[in-house]
Amino acid sequence: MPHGAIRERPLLLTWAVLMALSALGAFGAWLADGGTLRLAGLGAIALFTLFKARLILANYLELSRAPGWLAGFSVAIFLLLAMIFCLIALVPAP
Amino acid sequence: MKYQSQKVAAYYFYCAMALFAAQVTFGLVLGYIYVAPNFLSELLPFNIARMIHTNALIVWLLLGFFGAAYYLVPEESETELHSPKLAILQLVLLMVGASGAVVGYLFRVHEGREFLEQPLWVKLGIVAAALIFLYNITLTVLKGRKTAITNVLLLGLWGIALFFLFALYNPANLTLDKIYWWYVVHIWVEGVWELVMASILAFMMLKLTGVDREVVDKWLYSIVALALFTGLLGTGHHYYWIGTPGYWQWIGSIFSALEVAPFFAMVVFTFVMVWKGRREHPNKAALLWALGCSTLAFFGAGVWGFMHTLAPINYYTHGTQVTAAHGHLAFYGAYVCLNLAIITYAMPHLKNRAPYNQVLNMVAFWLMSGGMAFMTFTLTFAGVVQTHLQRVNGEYFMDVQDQLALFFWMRFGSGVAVVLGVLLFLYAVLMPRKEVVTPGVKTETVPAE
Amino acid sequence: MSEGLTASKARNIFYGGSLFFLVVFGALTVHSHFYAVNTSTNAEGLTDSVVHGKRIWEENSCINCHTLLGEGAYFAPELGNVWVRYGGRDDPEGAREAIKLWMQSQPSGIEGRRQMPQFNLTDEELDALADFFKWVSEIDTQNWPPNDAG
Amino acid sequence: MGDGEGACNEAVEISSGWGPLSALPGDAMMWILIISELAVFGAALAGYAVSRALDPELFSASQAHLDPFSGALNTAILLTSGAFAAGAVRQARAGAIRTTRWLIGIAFLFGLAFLTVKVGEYAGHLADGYGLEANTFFTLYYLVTGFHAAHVVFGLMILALVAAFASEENVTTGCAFWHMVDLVWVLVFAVFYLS
Repeated sequence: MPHGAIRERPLLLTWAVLMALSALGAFGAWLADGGTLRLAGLGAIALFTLFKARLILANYLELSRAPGWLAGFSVAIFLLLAMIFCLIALVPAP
Repeated sequence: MKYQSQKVAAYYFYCAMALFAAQVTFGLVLGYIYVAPNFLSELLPFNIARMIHTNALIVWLLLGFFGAAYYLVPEESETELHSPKLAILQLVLLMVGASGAVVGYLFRVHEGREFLEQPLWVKLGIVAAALIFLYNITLTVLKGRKTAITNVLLLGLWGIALFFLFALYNPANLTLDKIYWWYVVHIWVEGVWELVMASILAFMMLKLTGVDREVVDKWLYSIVALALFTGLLGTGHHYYWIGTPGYWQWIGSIFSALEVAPFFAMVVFTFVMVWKGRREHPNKAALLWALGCSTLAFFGAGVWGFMHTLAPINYYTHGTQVTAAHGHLAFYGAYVCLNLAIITYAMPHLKNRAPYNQVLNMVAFWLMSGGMAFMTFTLTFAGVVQTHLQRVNGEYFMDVQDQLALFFWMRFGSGVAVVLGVLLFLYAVLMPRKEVVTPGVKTETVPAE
Repeated sequence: MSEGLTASKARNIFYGGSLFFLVVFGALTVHSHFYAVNTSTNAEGLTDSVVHGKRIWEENSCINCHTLLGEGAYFAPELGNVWVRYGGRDDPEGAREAIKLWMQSQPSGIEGRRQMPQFNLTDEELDALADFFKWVSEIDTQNWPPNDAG
Repeated sequence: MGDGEGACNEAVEISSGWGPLSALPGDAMMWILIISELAVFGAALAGYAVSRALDPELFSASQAHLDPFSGALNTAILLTSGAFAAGAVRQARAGAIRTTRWLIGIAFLFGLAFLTVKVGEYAGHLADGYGLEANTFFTLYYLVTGFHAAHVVFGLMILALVAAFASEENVTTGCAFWHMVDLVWVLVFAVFYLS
């Protein structure tokens, strides 16, 4: 990471949160593998993935400067993830 | 017309319109054979007439593109053509090849791949003509002003020539034959021709609406980017059932579903430009054709293409009248309307008189487009019924065809309307009422072109 | 300076993006080419007679009435599976004879029926054409067409 | 291009020329590419979900052959690479060309690491006999991740290009493509490896 300037800090923070969300996603996958908490696990994966996508869009791609577009992309990704994970939840692997 | 050498475009447009008339005439004959199968069955069998129908279409559209390029490149580049003589030589070559091919077909001289039936000498003639054209146009562009329109147009025209080279490669293995055959057919009509289409439309929007060039350029690049980003891998929708790997069903379905995007963008582009435009251009007919072009291309190529492009659907509809429906409206909307638009726009300039007789031309538009739309509907219904009877119920082809007779009668009727529309168009463009011309008056009505 | 370059950047992204898709398409074509040669078609069965049959198919412009693997005109039946439809899998000789007989008896001349021209092919040419149909019917077409009707 | 009429017009007019796309940071044309790519990958992932619903047994059995650790590792690698690329954009904006180039270089190396891991995974699957045509799951897996990997390769070339011609605009545009590759991977990872 570049050092010194203040504006760099959100970037470092973004990165750290992204890493944390990835780890949490792996935890979600572990939950989704089992029986009782399967739905919670799937929901967690979808939710953390949506957060990650939003972080990348807002901070890496700098859409925080274009809130309308950020909202549009977020909705599209939300709908996609909702569709995929609902299908996965509805049709469990035997 | 600002540059003398633009005049060569007129000869291209005349030849294009002559072939257009031939194309629809043979189309009408084919439509009649569908309902009266014994008609001319010895003298002009269906396969021969169809070769002339499809080949004449391709050649006249290309002639129209060449003419459009010779018309708009000098104006865009702000310089005379490199060599009008070469342009004439190229036209002669193409017309000798085209008429030679047609006469040859009537005497059963041809090769055998669909749309590429031209004998080898004609193919080589086409290559030679293409080389002359590219040489001529490229040098013109290089010596003059470079614009986004000429840039995209040139790329499209180079692409047409390069991908035509695959027409010369005919492997003995049928699957390979088909793979590379689509390199010509698909990448032409759903790839590089779209570049030509977008650039000609952009030129017309610039002239007809007076919108800033900056804005037009951006639309142009966005549209052609969408066209190639989706269209190249969209070739996959032809690679479902010809002996190619199964993954094409995924690639083809996804990318060709998105092929609607550039056509939709073209609709938005043309309508937004007209809406925003500051200029009241007197050539209303040209504007009508341009708007009709983007709209009908969106329906024919975009919507009707999407209808049967997903692999699980195409599995049942592949090779039925659904394809014929899509093919007719797509070619008409995207490329026939485009050429008629630029011809309608350019002819008054080329003949140096004000664009009048527009009412007849606009009636021709509605007659032709209405006929085409009705033909598309009848063929679509025929195709859906055929799909069910033949592909689902497993009834035999000819039994199914007999049950479709009513649709084929209606299709023939719509064909009559189209031919009448074409005749009216030719009359409106070529035989204007003499008394409207006011000799000696400067007829350049459009400022700042 | 930067704004004047906007158009050239748009052009570069258009070129770059298109080139990327072209390269991907080319790579997939190469894969499909070898798949066709090695997997989906019978390369060893591509005898002189089959090649001759394909040439006859082309010389007579059959594609402008029929379809072959769904491509062509839609005026006459699909022929990619004509071999199967004529029972060639169980009785190759019977199917061959039936195809030849059909070709020889055209045109039917029946009023109101679509007419197929008489192509005056020799016996050897008819055999080659039948060999071509047999070879095409063995291409792995991902189970297309859905049924024997074609 | 860019000469002739382009150069003599006001910047204001040009920025308005992109319509709603003008609001996006960076190059509008790149955003058209990004949106197209998201549509393509979105459609492919949706297709995956439908196919999986039609044959959950096959998908679950095949999915067991993927190594979630490699996927997670690659996620971390790519996101880190993205962070360096984002840093490069900020440095370029501040006019620090040298730092910009260093950061792009590091992002580039992480990209190479991603490809190394990915190729290792492919080699493993192929050695186990799971190729492109093995079954629907693996066809989709190879198509989606392979197409993504092709973007990584293409993105690396773009990074190299914008490091060489490191104007603020170029860096922003090039890194936008790289972030799109990041974003797509996050979705691909969740669908193929985690669920």
